[in-house]
Amino acid sequence: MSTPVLSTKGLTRDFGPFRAVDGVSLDIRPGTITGLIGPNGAGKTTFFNLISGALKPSAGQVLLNGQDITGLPPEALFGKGLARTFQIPRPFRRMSLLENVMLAPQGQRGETVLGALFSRAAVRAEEARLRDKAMGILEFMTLGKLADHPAGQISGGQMKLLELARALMGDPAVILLDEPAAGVNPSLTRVLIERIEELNRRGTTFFIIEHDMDFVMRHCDPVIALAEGKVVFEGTAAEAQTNPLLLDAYLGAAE
Amino acid sequence: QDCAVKVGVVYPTSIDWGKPIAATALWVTDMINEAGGIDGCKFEAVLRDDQSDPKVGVDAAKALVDLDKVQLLLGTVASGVTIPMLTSVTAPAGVMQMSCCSSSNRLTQIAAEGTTKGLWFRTFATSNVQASVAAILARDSGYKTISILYKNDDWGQDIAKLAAAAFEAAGVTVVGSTAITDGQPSYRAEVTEALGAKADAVYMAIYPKEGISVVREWLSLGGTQNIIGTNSLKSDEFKEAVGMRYLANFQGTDTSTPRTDSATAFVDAYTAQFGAAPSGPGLPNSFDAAAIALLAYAAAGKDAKGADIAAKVPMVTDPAGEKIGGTVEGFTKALALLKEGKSVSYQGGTGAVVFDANGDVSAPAVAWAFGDSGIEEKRYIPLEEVGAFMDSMAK
Amino acid sequence: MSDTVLTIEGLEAGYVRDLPILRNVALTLRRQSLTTIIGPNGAGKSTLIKAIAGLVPVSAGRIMLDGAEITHLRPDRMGELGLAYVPQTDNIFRQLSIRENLALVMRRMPDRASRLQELLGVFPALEPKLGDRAGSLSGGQRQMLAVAMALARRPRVMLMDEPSAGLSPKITAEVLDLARGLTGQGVSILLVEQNVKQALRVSDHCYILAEGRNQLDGPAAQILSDPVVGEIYLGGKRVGAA
Amino acid sequence: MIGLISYIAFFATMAGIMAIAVLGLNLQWGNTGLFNGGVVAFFGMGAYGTMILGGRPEAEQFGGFELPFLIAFAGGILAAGLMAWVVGKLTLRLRHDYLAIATFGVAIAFESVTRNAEWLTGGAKGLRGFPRPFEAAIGDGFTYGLVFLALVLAVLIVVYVGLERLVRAPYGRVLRAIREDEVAARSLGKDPARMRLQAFIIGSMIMGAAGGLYVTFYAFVSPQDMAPILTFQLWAMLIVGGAGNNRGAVLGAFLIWGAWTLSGFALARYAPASMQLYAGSVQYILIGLVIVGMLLWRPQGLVPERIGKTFNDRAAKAPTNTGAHQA
Amino acid sequence: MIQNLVDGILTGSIYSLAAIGMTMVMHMLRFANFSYAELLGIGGYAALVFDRLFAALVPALGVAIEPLTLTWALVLAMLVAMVITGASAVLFDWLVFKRIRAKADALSMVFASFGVALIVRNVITLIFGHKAELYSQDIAFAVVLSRDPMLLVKPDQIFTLVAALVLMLAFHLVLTRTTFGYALRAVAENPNLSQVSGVRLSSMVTAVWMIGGGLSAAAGVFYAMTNHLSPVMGHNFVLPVFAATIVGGIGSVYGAVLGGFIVGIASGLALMVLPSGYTPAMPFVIILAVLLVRPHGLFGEDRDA
Ligand SMILES: Nc1ncnc2c1ncn2[C@@H]1O[C@H](COP(=O)(O)OP(=O)(O)OP(=O)(O)O)[C@@H](O)[C@H]1O
Ligand SMILES: Nc1ncnc2c1ncn2[C@@H]1O[C@H](COP(=O)(O)OP(=O)(O)OP(=O)(O)O)[C@@H](O)[C@H]1O
Ligand SMILES: CC(C)C[C@H](N)C(=O)O
Ligand SMILES: [Mg+2]
Ligand SMILES: [Mg+2]
Repeated sequence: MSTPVLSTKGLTRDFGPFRAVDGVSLDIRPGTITGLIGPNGAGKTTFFNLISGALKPSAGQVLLNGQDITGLPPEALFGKGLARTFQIPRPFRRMSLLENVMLAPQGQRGETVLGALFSRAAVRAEEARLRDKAMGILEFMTLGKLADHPAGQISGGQMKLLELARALMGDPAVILLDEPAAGVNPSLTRVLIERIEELNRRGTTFFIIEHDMDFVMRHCDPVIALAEGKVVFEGTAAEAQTNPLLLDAYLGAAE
Repeated sequence: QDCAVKVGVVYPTSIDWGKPIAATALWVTDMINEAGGIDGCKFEAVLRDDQSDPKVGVDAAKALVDLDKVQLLLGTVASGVTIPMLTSVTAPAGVMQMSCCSSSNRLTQIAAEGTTKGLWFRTFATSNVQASVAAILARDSGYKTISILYKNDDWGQDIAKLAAAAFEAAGVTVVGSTAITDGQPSYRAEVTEALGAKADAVYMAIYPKEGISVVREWLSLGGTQNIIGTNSLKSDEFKEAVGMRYLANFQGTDTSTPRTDSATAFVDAYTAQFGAAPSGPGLPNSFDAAAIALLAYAAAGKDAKGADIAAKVPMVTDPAGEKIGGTVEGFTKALALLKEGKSVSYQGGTGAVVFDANGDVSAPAVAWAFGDSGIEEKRYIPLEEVGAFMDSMAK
Repeated sequence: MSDTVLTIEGLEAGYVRDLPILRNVALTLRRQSLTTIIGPNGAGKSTLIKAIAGLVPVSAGRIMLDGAEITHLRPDRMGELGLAYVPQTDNIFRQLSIRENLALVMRRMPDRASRLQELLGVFPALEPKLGDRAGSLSGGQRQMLAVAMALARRPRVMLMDEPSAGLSPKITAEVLDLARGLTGQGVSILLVEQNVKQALRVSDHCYILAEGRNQLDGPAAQILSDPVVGEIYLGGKRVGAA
Repeated sequence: MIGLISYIAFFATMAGIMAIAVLGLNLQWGNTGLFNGGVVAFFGMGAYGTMILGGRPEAEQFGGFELPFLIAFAGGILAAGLMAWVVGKLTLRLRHDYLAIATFGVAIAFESVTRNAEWLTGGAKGLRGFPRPFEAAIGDGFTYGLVFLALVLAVLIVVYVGLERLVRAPYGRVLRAIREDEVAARSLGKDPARMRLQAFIIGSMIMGAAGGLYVTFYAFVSPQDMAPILTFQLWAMLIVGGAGNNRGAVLGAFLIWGAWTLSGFALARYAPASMQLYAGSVQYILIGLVIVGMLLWRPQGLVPERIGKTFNDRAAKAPTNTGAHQA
Repeated sequence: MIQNLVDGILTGSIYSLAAIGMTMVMHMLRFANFSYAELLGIGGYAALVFDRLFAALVPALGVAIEPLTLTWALVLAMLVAMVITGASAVLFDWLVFKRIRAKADALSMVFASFGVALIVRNVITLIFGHKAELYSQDIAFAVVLSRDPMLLVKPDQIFTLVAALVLMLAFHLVLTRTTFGYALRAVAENPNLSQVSGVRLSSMVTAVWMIGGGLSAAAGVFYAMTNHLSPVMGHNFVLPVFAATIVGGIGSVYGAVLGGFIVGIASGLALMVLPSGYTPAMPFVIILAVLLVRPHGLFGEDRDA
């Protein structure tokens, strides 16, 4: 078995007396699409926040490709190839969709003062390239027509798509997606999945929180379940579906 | 006759004590016009507000000089505004500038360097005189210790320093010196600090605006009523707001004139004109500045340049000339004499003004007090006594 | 009393003047029915709901609630008329505690204490968090609170904008069942959902909106089984993407 | 005629100096969302720095190094940048009104120092004496006014072009993203602390440059120049002109300064004599009405921020064609 | 030392009073309102007019309530002034802020408020002149609380302090214990959502302006009782009141009161550590220090969280 691309050791986070994430140790193998499920309030988003540096853990460790990244700020992690999306979208509201997406790539030459002032030709070329790529991604997300639209003035579902578009633009090695399908039209969800699988085939690792069980069953392997901050299940999607604990607390009788 | 000769007037009319200063200048203009004006024309005072903001003051001066083509500019009060007006607008353009009130020593220095080309005058004595008088008063009142409260601006910092030296020279120990920065909602802390020194008396070099707060606070906390104040507190507003019964031991200082009637005449005329006695700082000075400058202008003729007007100033303030007062009759007479090429000795609100080479005036002094009928002069301190005191300080 | 509780005719509405998002939209909500609106992202579903709730200016057309026109009514008056609305985003007050959120919407209700207990019975997950700031809730917990706030005033008509987004399958099912159950208690519900299949299973009627216009409507079961609709809107098969 | 030109040149010089400062502010607020309530401190630092380095020596007074103008000017700008670095390190993690009041405090403290630290700043009486560049050669008359205006405009153009390049480039995009949502920007690998500090320093140095030109022009600076009203005037220019847009910033500077001076001018000229003494109050009321009226009329500013305008020409974008939801 | 501390608290109580209103106005309407402090001036002058009127109509009202300089006439005048000031605040909102709020961001509001402040202040000047005005010519002498260490206080100030504390408690309870308070906070956070939750926006806005106006009128009257009235008094208050609000954290009533005391005490103690010329800077240094430790003020919340 290959070394895990991402792993956590005893990751814990307290909010006052409340322990939202409780000693989670996990390994994410490279090249997988790992699903993370669990009841509302189980600590999934908090767990993502801990990995991506948005929150500092109360205890435990996060390793990226074997390197300890615990407590590193998010901006440092993105540079190391770890991207994440937000469950509740955070668009740059007074910027166009295109700008939102073009922002993502790391180390752009035009992002330094000197580059912006003096390497005009190089920056222009770089921009042209990024623009094409960004437009491609937006088109793919059915957002092409809105490329020049302020991101604060699009629908809730479109914001989720934009969130994903930004993450894809950076070509990260590992992408954490927090409920990418929630609020997205089912037809479009299919498109997204195709894209995710395609990227996955090319080597990108996905770690996805999702409540849409269709999605999880068909595309995630392995599946991890969190409840009350602890890992309660690790296995294949099929196993998850029949796990009595999950059936009771998460899937409910309806499924 | 439809012709008008424009004169620039820049004073801070949007500031409480600035308004009467400006009003006084306009009043003088009217009087001189009534007395005959200039070469059969009238002076037209173009008044601009400087908001006590250097940018605004300089802009106003620039507009007056460039667009209205004035050759004479009266203004302004705050030295911090007067200086850039002088150095970047009037002096380069060859326009004469006379201020009622700017008292910064720096202006003397600038004039001495020659930057002002002899175009600069002011009717306000530098603060030395008042500081010396304050020390004389403190000594003669038998105060052993004194606490200083001063306005934290150019003028206040300067006078506080001069006064401290003067007090020490007079054998009065300065036990504390506290800056009062304007625009504060409360001066309680400053007053408490000054009270802590438990001095026999307090010296206040502040304006009525803060003065009312400071003195009321001072008194309410049991501070001594032995107060010596500068001319800036010569204000009915101050007197009324503090109350006569607390001001019995208040002694004011001011520059003055050899005991002539001209100062009293000014007070009477002002009261008749505006319905209230002159209160607030710089009013007689504003009167005199306008009168001297406009008489000199009239003497120089309506096509005169700034330098020509400045050249006529000594003719207006010639101690050997015929004495004329600051009334319409006085001005009529003065205009006639000046036209004949004779010089006059203008006797104004601050007395017989004489400028030195730097455009500064020196003046004898008075001690004044608040009385039921207004401001009362208590004691006249001749130039010699002030001078002797200053010499004694210099050792 | 007529059979329809909410009628929309020729509705034109949008966020900025002269740029309508909705064009000539018509819709009827039958009494005690559960009607679902579906459509692509950006179709105008939320805009429609907001227009009904009085939050988006209407430039043409009419909205009638029980025969009375409510087209330009202030949003805060809607509650008194028995209309409740669960927004898609920003649907709770983060700085207020859970208890305060609920107390706010129930502030004119005489039986608010007992009503609170009823609501907690529906969403037991909120009970331990009553005193917490709502901003600290997880995504799904927020959604529960938002639905609870709308339910609190026992509305006659409920507008729900993707109430199930972010909810676990179990809670989603519960919320949809709850909605279904409410219709039995006299409430009429207009639902917007992307969780199409589950929603349509409990719905009576379905409208499809695209590009701000009515595309299709019909009984939910029929829409659910329509192969073309399934392909285009229900994720059956992919059509026409770039 | 000459008088009119001379006055217009003077007006343009002042407005130009302010426009420079407004551009600096626009980088901070319009693009980065930093609510700097202490603009005057950075302006002042540039002014005092330039004056201390370039001014003439005086007794009991630090400074007066008589350095050549360009060096003194650069020194003033650097001083402003240095102060921005310190202030930025301390305060930039604050947001909105909190940052505004903290920086405002810095400006009050700065004013206090200029008013009281006599050995350094001359105290309330200010600092004076600055041989203006080329003055010896040209004299201080009409021509000099034009030459100085040219200098100011040259600086304005350099700053404008430089800033346009910065904000149109990906650099500006990052700043705006941080302004919009810091958390999201961080998750995309942008370092808000560093970028904010950078923008704050650059903006402050530009304000310092404006201050340096200002003292050079007047050859005098005192605490009276450090009053908070300047911060307010500059902000008003930015808001009326249109935050986020450099052209708006410059336009706003000329308009507001024009309104400020014109209202004084108009009152002097047209108001009845009895009103003259109330001119100050009336002028402030007029200015207040102009600002409120402008904001009521065009709350986004005269030239609002253009969303989506980036480095390359818009036209280069390929025509879009989306079909997924065309049923 | 003790005296400076006590002075600071007493002076601070006026800031506190004004800051309670300010913090609510700022929190709910989400902008730094520079015209707020001008309401102190409106209140102060309105009370002056009515004080004279009442005292002239019913001379019996003109006697002071020992040991304060406060007269019954002034008490009544203050109540009237509170209503008038609240109403003028509502009027400004209706004329200016409401219209800008509909179209623009908070910063436009900030500058509109600056414009409004200029207008209000100068209109007061045009009406009442630059002169200082007093409710009572009498100087209220401080009473000696203790001789060693020397401790002096003015009864009026104690009264103001008690009033500030009582009002603080009342408003805090209103905000945290009543649904009216929840509604105010809800509007502050999300106006749209509060509307659909059945809150009438315009009445909340009116309410908050009436409260803010009323409180600042009271602060203005209390201030003028211990100091004096002048058209620029609002202007002089802008900074300390802002500072108090910010230190306390926008939206927190406790914070506002504590902030007022902190600013007052900082000014009071400044002289012990700094030369007197630097005192105006002192409160801001304190603010800076507080914000470095607590970036959202003592009791403030992060709006983005
Ligand atoms: N900042 C915070 N302060 C206090 N409690 C918090 C905070 N953030 C999260 N929590 C609590 O931690 C628990 C886990 O929250 P989290 O957002 O991680 O859940 P989740 O698994 O993502 O749920 P969902 O599926 O509903 O999004 C919840 O009970 C939540 O209330
Ligand atoms: N606040 C806004 N200002 C301006 N335009 C907006 C705003 N919100 C949405 N829009 C526009 O209205 C269109 C319809 O948005 P709406 O939110 O109604 O879509 P929706 O059908 O609810 O989509 P979703 O399923 O993604 O929530 C969007 O494409 C967007 O361009
Ligand atoms: C006494 C004042 C009228 C003097 C004035 N403040 C000045 O700066 O010179
Ligand atoms: Mg979550
Ligand atoms: Mg929607």
